[in-house]
Amino acid sequence: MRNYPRKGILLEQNKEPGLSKEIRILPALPVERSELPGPVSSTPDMLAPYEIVSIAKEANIVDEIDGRRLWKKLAQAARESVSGIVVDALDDEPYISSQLAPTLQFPEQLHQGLRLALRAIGASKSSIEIYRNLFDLDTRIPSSIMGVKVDRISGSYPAESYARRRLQRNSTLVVGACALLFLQRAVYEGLRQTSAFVTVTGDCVANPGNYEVPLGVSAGALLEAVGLITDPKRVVAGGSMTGFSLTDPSTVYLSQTTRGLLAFAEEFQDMGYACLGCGRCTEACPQGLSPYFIYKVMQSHRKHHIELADADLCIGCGSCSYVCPAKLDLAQVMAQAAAYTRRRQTAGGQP
Amino acid sequence: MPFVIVPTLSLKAGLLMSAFLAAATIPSAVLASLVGRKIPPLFSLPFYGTVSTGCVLLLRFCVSGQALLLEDLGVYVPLAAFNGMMLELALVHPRRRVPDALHDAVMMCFGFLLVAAFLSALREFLGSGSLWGVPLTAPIRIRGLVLPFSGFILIGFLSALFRRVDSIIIGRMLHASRRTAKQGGDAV
Amino acid sequence: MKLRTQNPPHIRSRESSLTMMTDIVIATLPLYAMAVYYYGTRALLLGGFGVIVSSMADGACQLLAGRIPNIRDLSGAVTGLLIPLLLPASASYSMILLAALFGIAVAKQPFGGMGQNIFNPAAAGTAFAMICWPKSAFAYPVPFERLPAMVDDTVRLVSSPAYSLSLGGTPNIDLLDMLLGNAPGPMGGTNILVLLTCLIFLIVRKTVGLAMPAAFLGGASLMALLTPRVDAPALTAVAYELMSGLLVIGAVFLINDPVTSPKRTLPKIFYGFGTGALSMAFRHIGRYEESFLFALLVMNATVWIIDVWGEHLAHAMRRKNREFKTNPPVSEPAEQDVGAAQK
Amino acid sequence: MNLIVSMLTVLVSSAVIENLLFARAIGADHILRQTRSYRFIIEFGLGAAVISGVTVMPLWWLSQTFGRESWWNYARSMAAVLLIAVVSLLLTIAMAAAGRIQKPMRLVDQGAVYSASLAVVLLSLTAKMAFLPSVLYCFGASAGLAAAMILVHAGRERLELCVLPRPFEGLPITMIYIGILSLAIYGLIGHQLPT
Repeated sequence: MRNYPRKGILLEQNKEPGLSKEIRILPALPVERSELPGPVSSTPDMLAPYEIVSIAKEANIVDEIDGRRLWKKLAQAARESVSGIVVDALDDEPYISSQLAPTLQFPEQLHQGLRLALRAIGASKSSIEIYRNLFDLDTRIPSSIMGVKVDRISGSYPAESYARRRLQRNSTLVVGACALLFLQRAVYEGLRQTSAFVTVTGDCVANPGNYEVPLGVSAGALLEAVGLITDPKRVVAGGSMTGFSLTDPSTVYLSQTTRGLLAFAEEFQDMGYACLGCGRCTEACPQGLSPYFIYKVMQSHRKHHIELADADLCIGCGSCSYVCPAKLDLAQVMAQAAAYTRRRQTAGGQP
Repeated sequence: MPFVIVPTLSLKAGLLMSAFLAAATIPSAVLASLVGRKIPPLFSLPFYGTVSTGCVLLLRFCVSGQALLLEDLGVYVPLAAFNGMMLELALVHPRRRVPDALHDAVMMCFGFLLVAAFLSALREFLGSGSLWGVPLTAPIRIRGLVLPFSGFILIGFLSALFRRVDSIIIGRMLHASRRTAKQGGDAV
Repeated sequence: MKLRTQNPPHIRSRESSLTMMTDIVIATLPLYAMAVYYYGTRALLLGGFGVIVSSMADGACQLLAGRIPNIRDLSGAVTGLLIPLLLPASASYSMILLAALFGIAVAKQPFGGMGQNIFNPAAAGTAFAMICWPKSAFAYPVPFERLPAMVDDTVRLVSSPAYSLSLGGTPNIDLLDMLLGNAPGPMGGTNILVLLTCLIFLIVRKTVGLAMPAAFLGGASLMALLTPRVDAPALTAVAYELMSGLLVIGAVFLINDPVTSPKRTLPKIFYGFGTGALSMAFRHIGRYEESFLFALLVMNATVWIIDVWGEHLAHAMRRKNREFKTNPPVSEPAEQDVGAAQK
Repeated sequence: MNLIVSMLTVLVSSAVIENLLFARAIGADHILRQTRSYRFIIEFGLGAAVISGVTVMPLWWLSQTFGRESWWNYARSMAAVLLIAVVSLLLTIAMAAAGRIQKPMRLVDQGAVYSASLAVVLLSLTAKMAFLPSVLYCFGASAGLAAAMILVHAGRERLELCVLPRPFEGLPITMIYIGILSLAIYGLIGHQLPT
């Protein structure tokens, strides 16, 4: 059993009640069907790989994990002849379950999509990756879905990026579950991707859950349609750890890669604490960096020892900010330090 | 000059120490301004060191009546020959004209005299409860003040205090000048 | 609608500086209870006096530095709570006053205040008081003798086991009494069992780590084992050495001061071990019976060297480790940029 | 064995107990300005050790012979200064001949070395030790001075990372830092030093 990252933080996953509810299409935001030209093939299993790729291109399906076009990924994988496909369904960020819920609720469609993708790249091995440390679930996660092995990724919070990097290293194609579902729809029903699965939750949302919403809807409209208890103070698009908060939700529009929309009622108030030097960020950092050291060095005028700290290895997971007892914005400092270090390296040691 | 603060536990010792410093500094500074450019750098330090040591020992011979104080100062007396002021004035920035050198040296020694007098009086009063050897009743007796480390800490706070006062004065001046400039701007 | 934006992450842990400091305050309360049980209510008076003085000094120094006084983080109060515990219960109020003033106004605030001080304020203040009043700082009242609010000459003061150890003799107090704190000594330093309970509480609350106290006690006991001062069975001698003086209370409160200790695990162990060994070694050389506080101050000065050394070590390990060398995945930098742009 | 133990005692006591910087504040004003790098500090300590160690040998013999006379009290300092000057000149020339000197040491640093060596030599003479201990004393005291300078240098590096109150920046905070350190050293030793 692979346990990575070695360090990192264990978050409480507030996925319920969103996960166990069935995925709904909001009546206020109907998803319009747009047919592909040409007939739907009666025997999808007989399709040639290039046909599958061309259908994916026609249906312009976008992979939600990295925002790339699915057909490009498939074609590249076919060229490089990768060994297998891993379905990325691990939502390791709290609140977000927009990959897990479709995986659990449309297993056979997912299986068909996976078979198509395998045919497209001419590979055989396949597995589905789901995060292990999910405590407060009402639904139990099966050990295999339609005969496809489910791989439980253990380890603490920034496990997804680590899993992705490991898979990229040993030449496996990582495809998001939603993309495979849309591929199945495109092939079996001849539909373009005109919608995305989004988790709408947070303590302001009336009935949190996973929704299939048409693309291009504004975040504000989606929140209205789902229904709010109170006016939110903060609206976050994306994950709760790495997403970004919106100034005006009515001007931000959902894309295929928007996996979550969170509305919180309370703000953080700044207590004006100074850095205690407790070193919790150093314990938490999955990359083995020392955010305390980098924070101190970035404070000083002449930045001694900055090249020691390897700030450019930061992956921006935000664990340091999460654990900081003084509520410092360490992730921002780390990003600045990373930019500074890259500048130094490009400038040959001199910023 | 901090190291000469440490042994100055009484007002007398402070004054004597500053006298030694003056004896070490002023002649070598003047000498540097006179013959400074004739001496090759390799030999300048031994030369000035010898001269200032001679002066210090001369002064010590003159004040050899104060046996107790000299006992207190002990090894610091010859060390006064190599104090920072002397090195600064004789080696680093030797002035070209004698009056300038004299002026600098005397001013520096006077400033040091003030600091040493203040600190040693404070330490004698609060530390051992007397002043100029005359026993007094101090409000609170802090024995730690007669120990070396308190010399460092007192210097630190004193210089911080001076800086604060300086910054306040400079800030006032800046404020005043800005105000006048602003009025001028309004007039224009 | 217009909302306030803020950088990721959008969820934070519930722990804060306030909770950490509150844990330490809670951990000191049982010690004060024991002190009241042994010495009477004067312990509470001393503690309250220390807290008031150091908090007020903290606020005043922040005012002088031109900042808004912020004593919410309780750091000054913790200093004021710790200082009386390190001194005898018969300590005069002027001692507490001077120790607190020295700790706050010399060892903490000139360095920039909360979180930036190099030396532990409580340790520095208490060390200063010990040096100023060596006699009254090392003469302890007898347990179960009620002390008046104002200590005068009628109070019977005795020397502590640490003193007899420093003279090379075995204390005439059996180990169980020392374990329970029924022995003359510093107000908070004697009752070992309560101290260990506090340590367990702090470790369970994750306010302190296990590494430093363990390494500290290990280093001290190793040193005591190698260079015994009394001709007793080895383990007995080690037990006496550990339970006399300020070692255990230091292991609970002073070593774990987050500000003045290293950050990574290996440097923490090194620091703790060095402090323990140094304080035990200077019990031989030094004249005072208690050398822990001074050893702690000396080690505090070396923390920066230890930290940079730890960074060098981690740097070398990262270089050796292939996994960290791969570039970060494509998604995170984009989100970083967006977050920065939103800010 | 006994001899080795006593030698070690001399070394340790001269390095730690009678530490030139923390216990006697000798050379503090130079150090405050000139702790530039660990390398410089090491060179400084080595130079002081060699110069004082070589200088103390003839001086010890001289003080054995003339120790009684009253004028020796004065002549000792002068002789020490002259000897230190000669030895350091010889050392400089030797190192220059060996090609170890890239750039000559600044005059102020030379002055620092002078005063440090002078202090070491005079102290080891006032201690009235035997011959070998007084030489060892010189080495130990120089090593202690270097160690103290390293501590001060580390402290200044650490202080660069702090947001200090403005009046305390630079010299004052360094003095307070040294003060607290020497408090700690004094407490470890716990007795008043003879000057």
